[in-house]
Amino acid sequence: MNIVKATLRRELLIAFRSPGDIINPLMFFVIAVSLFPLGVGADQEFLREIAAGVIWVTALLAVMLSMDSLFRSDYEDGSLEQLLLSPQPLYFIILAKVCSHWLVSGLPLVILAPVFASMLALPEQGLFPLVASLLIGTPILTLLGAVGMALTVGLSRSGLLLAVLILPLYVPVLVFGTGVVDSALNSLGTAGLLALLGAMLILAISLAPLAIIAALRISVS
Amino acid sequence: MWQWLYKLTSPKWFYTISGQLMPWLVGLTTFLLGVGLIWGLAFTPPDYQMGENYRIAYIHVPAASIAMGCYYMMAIMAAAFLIWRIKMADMVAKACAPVGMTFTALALFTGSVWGIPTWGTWWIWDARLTSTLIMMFLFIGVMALRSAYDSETAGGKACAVLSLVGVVNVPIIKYSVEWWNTLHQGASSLSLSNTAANPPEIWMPAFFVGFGLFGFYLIAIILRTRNEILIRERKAEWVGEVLSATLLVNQGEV
Amino acid sequence: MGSFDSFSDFLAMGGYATYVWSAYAFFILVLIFNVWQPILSRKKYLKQQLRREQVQQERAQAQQKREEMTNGSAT
Amino acid sequence: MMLTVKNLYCERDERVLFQNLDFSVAEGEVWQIQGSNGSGKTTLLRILCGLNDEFTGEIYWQGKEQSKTRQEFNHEVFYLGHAPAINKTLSPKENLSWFCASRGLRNNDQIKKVLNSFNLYGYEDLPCYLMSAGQQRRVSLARMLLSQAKLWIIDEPFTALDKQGVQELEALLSAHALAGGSIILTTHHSLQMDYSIRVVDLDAMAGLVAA
Repeated sequence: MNIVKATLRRELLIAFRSPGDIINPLMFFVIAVSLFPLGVGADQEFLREIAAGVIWVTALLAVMLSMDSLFRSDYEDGSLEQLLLSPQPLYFIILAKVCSHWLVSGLPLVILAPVFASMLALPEQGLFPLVASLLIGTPILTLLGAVGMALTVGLSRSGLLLAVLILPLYVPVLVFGTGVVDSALNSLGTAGLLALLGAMLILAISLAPLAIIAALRISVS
Repeated sequence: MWQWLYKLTSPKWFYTISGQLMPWLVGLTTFLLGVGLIWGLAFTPPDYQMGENYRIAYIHVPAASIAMGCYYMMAIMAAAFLIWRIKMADMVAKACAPVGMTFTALALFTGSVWGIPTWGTWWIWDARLTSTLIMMFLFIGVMALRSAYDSETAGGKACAVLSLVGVVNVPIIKYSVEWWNTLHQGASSLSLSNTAANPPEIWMPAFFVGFGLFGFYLIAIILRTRNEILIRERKAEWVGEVLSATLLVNQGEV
Repeated sequence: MGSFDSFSDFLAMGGYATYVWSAYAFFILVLIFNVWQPILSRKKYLKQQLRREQVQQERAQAQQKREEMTNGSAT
Repeated sequence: MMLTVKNLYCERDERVLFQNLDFSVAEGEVWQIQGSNGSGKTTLLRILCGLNDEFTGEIYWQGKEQSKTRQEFNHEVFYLGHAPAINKTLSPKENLSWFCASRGLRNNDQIKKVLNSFNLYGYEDLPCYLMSAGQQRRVSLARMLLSQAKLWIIDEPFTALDKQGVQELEALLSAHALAGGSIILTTHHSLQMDYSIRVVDLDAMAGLVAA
């Protein structure tokens, strides 16, 4: 698929030429996670309890805050119109766009997460499950966020609206994502939950692009 | 049946039929709610565990399930609007959001109030309360999105997409919250939904209140939809006639 | 009075009066809100339309008058 | 007939932009949509290319309903709106190569040639934010040639172009029409083309919605 490659190339080029879009969500993640011990105290026992939840919630917020760069500039410079009028299958173009966005905004979070999880005293046996759950979970967050972004990109005051629209939809990912880590810490199996997250990812991959296309058509018209 | 449904997609028909139906619906709803409430409040024996407090369940349980049903209805209307471009469907969907939100608010309030003597606190992250809370957020999201759009059609379509995305999520959210609840709390032995285990004389009134509340829900939706029809179809001739007729009657009071 | 011995017993709700009655009060509030809000907005809308019609009529009358005057001066 | 429009009707904010709009665009024809500001020129162009569906009436593409030949239609029609659709952090070459991919074309060697013909020699790899508005406009217009589309729907193509650019663009439009392509455009500039131009006047179409 030539168009998928071309879209990935274009998006990654744009992302690397404006590195703020990559670094800012990451910095948000790092700083927000560091604030928690300052807020709740540095008691190792307590931090261990909340580590997975803190990492997941901040990762979720970071993904949501990074969404703005996904369609904003394309909407403003008219590229979105050209994209919607493309004779190539839109489904794959959109998927490629979302995928490259995840590569620059979601993947770095997944890679950094174990470092900050150990700073929050998360025991070793929880680290791999945390990374695995983030690896499967953050693409779902990006896909759902992209739907919200597509719905609000045409509106002038859309920042907080996006949060109101999509944070409730993030609930299952958060629940099962932290559930994976909890199960691992309690020496329960994590495969079932990871499979569940995987099923949700497949569902999101198959349906979210359709919703994104419909939403973009509304925003552009 | 199909023809009747088809006719309902015309605003004029909806307006006329709902107008004719309204007195019956109001009568039936009043009857059902009246019987159910009096029966449930005064004539059923107290619960062996919760005492008289369980009587809150008569409104809490139907409110929560109607709110959820309201979301599904909104999503069905959204699909009808997006697929067949039935404008009527969007008007009903628009009416669903605020009504559904008040019903979730009702379920949350009654649940919390019930919780004070039972759990010793007004809020516990009980499975039903939590998923109702998220339900309310979903309704708020739809309403916020609609009000953010200037264009009526674009806003309607955007809300339709959002409610369809939401409706895929609702069962997943519900399931995830229930799973989370059992993981973290252990099933709380006392939950408002446990009333179903009670003998028939206790849940019979719930039947009446449930259907009564459903009737009321329909009334609320219809009232809002009729307003919406008058506003959006104001250029249609028949609306002009309706308006001038109502204006003549009401000239004194408005 | 059904399962209660007296009316005051009924009001007391076996010690749960605050909870039961506040729940039902909120219930009534929700019912009232859902009926009153649409009725109110309907009234507001009708009023608006009435005003609009009046303005239109006035405009039409003024227009007519102007036309009559110009016609009158022409003849 | 390439594009046939039947009984098109569109209203916005209680105002009829146009009604009973009928016209057909055949091979080799240039159509100009005229009208004052806010008369719905842009809206009409967006309806014709399929970005706006708030209308009633029928649009046919080569005899078939437009909505049923979407993919074919998108292949053979090129739309250029007010916005340049140029990402400013990318170079002209990068912008255009994505455009070609999005049209399913693999003519990367052509890009350089087309850029040269638009007087952009030497600017191929410069990020677009370093270029002037006129140069950015040329990059945007270069897509017309790359698209290999039969019908060009272009909205105000002459903005930001200098005198020479205007002449060149006019020559380009004539050449496209002479080669059997068709053009629908709006412009405030009076066209100096040796080519017969058909006109749709939207000001004549407007009307108020009956209260």
